[in-house]
Amino acid sequence: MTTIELPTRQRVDRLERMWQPEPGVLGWLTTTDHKRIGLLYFWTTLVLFGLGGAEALTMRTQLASPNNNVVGPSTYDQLFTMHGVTMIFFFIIPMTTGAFGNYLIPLMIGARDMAFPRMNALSFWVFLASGLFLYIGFAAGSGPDGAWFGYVPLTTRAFDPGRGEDFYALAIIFNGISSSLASANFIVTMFKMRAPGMSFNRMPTFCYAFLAASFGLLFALPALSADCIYLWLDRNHGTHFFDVAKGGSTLLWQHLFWFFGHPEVYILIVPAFGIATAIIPAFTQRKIVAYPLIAIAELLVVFIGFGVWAHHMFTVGLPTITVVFFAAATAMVVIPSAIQVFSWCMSLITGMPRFKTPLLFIAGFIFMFVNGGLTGLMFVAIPFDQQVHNTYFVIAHFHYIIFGAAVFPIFGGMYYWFPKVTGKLYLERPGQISFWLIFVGTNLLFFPMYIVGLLGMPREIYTYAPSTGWSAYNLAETIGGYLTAFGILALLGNLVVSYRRGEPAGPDPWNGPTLEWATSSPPPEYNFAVIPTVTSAYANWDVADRERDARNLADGAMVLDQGHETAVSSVADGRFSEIVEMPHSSPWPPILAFCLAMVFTGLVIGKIGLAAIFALLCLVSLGGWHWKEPQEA
Amino acid sequence: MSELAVPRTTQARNARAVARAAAERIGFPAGWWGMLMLIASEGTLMGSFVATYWYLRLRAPHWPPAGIPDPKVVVPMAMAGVLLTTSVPMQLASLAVRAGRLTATRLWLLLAFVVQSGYLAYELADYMDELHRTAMTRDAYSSIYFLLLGADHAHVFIGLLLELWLLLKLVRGLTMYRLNATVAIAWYWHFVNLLTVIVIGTLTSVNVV
Amino acid sequence: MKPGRSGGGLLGLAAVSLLAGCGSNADSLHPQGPGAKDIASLWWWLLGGCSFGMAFVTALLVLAWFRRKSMGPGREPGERAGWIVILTLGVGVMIAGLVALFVVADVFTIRGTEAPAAAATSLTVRAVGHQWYWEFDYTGTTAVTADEIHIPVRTPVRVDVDTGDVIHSFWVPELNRKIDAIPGQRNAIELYADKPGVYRGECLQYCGLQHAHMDFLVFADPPAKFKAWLADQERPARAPASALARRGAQVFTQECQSCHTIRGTSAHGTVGPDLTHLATRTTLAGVTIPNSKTYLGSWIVGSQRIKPGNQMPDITLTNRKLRALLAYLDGLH
Amino acid sequence: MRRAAFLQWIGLLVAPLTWIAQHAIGQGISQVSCSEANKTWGVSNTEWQIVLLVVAGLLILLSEGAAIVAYRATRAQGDYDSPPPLGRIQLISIASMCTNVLFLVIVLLDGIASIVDIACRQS
Repeated sequence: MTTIELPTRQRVDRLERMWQPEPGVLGWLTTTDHKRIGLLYFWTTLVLFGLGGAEALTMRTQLASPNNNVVGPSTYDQLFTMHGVTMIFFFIIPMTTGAFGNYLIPLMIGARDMAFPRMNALSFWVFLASGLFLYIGFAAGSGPDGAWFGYVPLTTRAFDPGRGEDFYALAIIFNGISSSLASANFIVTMFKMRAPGMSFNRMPTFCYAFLAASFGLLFALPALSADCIYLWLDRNHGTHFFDVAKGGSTLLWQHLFWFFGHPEVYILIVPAFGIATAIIPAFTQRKIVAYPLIAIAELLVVFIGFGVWAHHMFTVGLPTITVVFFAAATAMVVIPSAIQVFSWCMSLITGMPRFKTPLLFIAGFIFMFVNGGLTGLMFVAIPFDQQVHNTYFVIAHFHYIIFGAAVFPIFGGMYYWFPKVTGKLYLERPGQISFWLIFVGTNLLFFPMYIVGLLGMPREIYTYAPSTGWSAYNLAETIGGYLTAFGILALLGNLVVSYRRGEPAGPDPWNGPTLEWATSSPPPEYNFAVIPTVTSAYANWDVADRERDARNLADGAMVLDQGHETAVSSVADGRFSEIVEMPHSSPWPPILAFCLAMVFTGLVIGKIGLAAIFALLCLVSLGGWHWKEPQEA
Repeated sequence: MSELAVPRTTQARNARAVARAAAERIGFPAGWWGMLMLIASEGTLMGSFVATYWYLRLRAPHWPPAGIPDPKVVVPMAMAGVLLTTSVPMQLASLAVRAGRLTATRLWLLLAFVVQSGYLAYELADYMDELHRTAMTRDAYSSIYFLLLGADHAHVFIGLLLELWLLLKLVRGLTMYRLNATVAIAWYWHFVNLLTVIVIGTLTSVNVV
Repeated sequence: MKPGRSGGGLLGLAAVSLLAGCGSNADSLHPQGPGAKDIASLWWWLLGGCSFGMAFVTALLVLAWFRRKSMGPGREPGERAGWIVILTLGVGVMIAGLVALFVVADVFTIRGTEAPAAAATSLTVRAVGHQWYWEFDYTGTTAVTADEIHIPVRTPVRVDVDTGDVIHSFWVPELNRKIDAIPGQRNAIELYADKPGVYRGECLQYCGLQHAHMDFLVFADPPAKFKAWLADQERPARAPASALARRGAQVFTQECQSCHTIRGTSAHGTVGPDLTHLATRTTLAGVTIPNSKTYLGSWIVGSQRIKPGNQMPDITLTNRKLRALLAYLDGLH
Repeated sequence: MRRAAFLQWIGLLVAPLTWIAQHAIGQGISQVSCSEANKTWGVSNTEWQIVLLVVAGLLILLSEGAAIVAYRATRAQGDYDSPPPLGRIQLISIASMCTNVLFLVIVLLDGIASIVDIACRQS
């Protein structure tokens, strides 16, 4: 920002007043500020990550030695089910789309908020409620124990009389509502709220990744919801969707589940691709190689991902002519990923890499992702897949993908954007140590799983005999597990300490390429005092444009301070289309989320009356929500 | 590029001003895109139901199973046709609102509302009647049959709620917010009508193939 | 099905130290049959190709690591043409490789390892998964066994895989790929053993509490030995020889026959495995414990400690009754 | 320029939609032809797969052609960094040119494998 003389100061003050949040806790409850919602997501998912991690460590401890008795089979079954459900639905998706997406996307596209701020708040509160819903069930002793893929008939009433699978089915539908709302919100935000001038060919690759993930969620989740509706009806209301004796089908569950489940895997890692393509330019001071291919590859991974679902079902005995379709798609879905890997590597080589902690995590991510990706590629060979299917080989593969490829960039991103969110710098050396701990730990944790898999160790077994010869590998894995946990604690400790007494970061410590670095750290409620000018995909490197913003502020152009205003532009070319007033903070999202939670509670305890009453209250609160229009407030 | 060139659409206070602002902006508003997202998501859900119907049917030696009469064709098809025609008044309403003709908008919406609620009333009565003859818990066929049909009726019901809410809103004059809502809800109804045709078509297909 | 914590620790340890003698393991990398051999060679090729890819990318990363020396003021970032070559080359090679893999594996190897037609084989076995043991019916004979399947060596055997409850998966890693047991669907797989031996099989689809203890053993015998074994299995159970065993038979009638079958007696239960020739088996409870009087006894009175949640309740018996019962069961050759 | 502005969307959208359709219908047909219901319907796998393969292949080639034309029409005026709509057309046509090849490969693998293979052998 240039020297601030009086008119400018007045304008900034106006904005400050205009965007002033409610004070205190009320402010957090009723907030519609994407940054606050992002932080709420971040903390909630962090807690759930801790729970999922604790479950994982308990399992590793049980498997550390043969015939171990740390937990019994029924506890162990609940543990791996909860671990899977938590990490996928309650950690990675909300952490990437929820926390990173919410906080960063409006900043990166130069908007002042999401397209639907109140819906954004709603998706968080619904997510929180669904998490509580599931874990209250778990704490009350009815945790689901049918594995995260909940195959019928094992999860039907006949074989699983407890309440656990009802919690599973409803919690997933409930959580699905949140994710669907969020993804719809992201898509519209990235379509309509981009700063004028940011056409498709100037949108950061980070945004393309989140666009892909959002489209994936939007089209994948309904299949899962349908599946869970069937499961719930079959368990509680005597329908026969999965009942072979009455003309149902058990494979129906698997088809619908994996139609969601495989795109899901890409939905988990594509945001990580986005984080990588955001961090690499900053630490190589070089535009990402092959921008058009990166952009399309990110979309393509998810798109082709919709055509591979039955490669999770190669052992169910489908006709060969059916499975080849999925093998072919599985083979080619490798290519977009390969394109990205090559262009990341080439960007690193042809740029000037500074291996600070975030870039270290990205390098580690590339290594882990290629490792997991290549073993995934092996499943194109159907007979080989049928050999290792459901063994620890598969566990190793998708943990290399999900931990290595999805979570590493999340960690990298935590370090990278920490200065933006807190205004402080993290501690570099401890950060690098935490990386090496996590990198060594995860490889020690997951690599031996490949071997025990090939030696025939099935997944989801609570113990094994010494004669199997799996003991040494499992012990190594457990040690790796604890090493990883230690590394993660080091990471979090670093961030906490840095938050308390880190160096001030300034607006742009990395000379980052995208717009979030063009505003102060932490950003003000209105993100940008003037709607930024954009003439390339690396807006923050266009010095002339940034100076222009400063001039605009000085002579009051593009400040949009006549209300709670932001700019809306056309979809393809980002032509400045209209100026709209955004909703202020609203109490209705948490209220509606609460009513929804009560509806699901009523359903799970079989009190349909209660559910009906609160369904009505949902409608009422929707009425209240829409009573005042943004410009009336 | 200056903000003076573009309309502050939410500040338009009367019907004509709103219509002018709507004409000046480029492309569809965010609200319309939001509705499109809802349609995409709902469409996929209903698509999963329809796919389930066909998947279960593939594995069945007799469809519908012995003892269940083939579903009625003529009346449901006719009703679906009637519902389909309501896309016309909905579209006319969405055109009228963009021309700032508030009364016309109200009238078209009202007309559509009457026809659609009539449709739903008849269909629900019929649904209950069928439920009494064949329980949803009889077998997989009846499960998916009633689920699919019920889900479709639910969509019609939600459409009616939206319409009712919109009519109440329009009593207090026109704003950009309500204009966007009208356009979006018209699209929702196009979706619901198409959906109904597909669902009825699927359920009655046993008489054809 | 809410068992306490597994208490079978010590017992299990002792058990497996005995089982270790069996020398049977589930190592897909030491194939003993043509199916597993084809797949193993497929794996080694895959490993080779993928290791090359892994090495290539790692090399690129290492290269970047050494470029870090060239740190300096952020120069004006610019495009380079070099990447186009790398991209097209790398991607082209990958596509070619994947197409080749697809054709070889999915058009040829599948056929090489699939189940022979029932008519084309001298022996068809029906494997039925139960929570949590495997039942094996020798089609066309009256022979029924549990958890231990005998096949003639160097003969293609068709295994029809079926389930009595939930989804299970039938896998003998050293002989062939796995196939699921799906309710309402008939799947089959081939077993072919090149040389006599004992091969370990497992249930590879999570099927509930005791999924961990649902293994089985495949004994590949010389044809003559197999014929003798099968003939023996077809016979109804031997009548109890001693007075003690006769008392044991009565105990069985009171305590066990509601769940178990012993052909040639009044016992026709179908919850648990067929015990007609129990004494010919080497292991019990899904290869959890060896089949000896001691283990059998502790199983009968305390199966819930050894295999928590399994369908068999702990039977409370006086020592006399137990001894009698064991004497009877021990005579079931 | 106007032509390119139209062709870019053909290039971008036709190939993916074709593949999705071919994939859904193709694997659907393969399941139908092996299903219980097919005893009354009598759908023949091979004929359908051949038709699908040909139609899908042609559509994707058309899509690729459109992308190439759009690219060549705009290449002279600038690259994908240029201001919209030029840069956007460049971006989309470059991306489509590369991805359509991928879809062509998948469709060919699908079609050929499902034609040469014998129907309804359990994998």
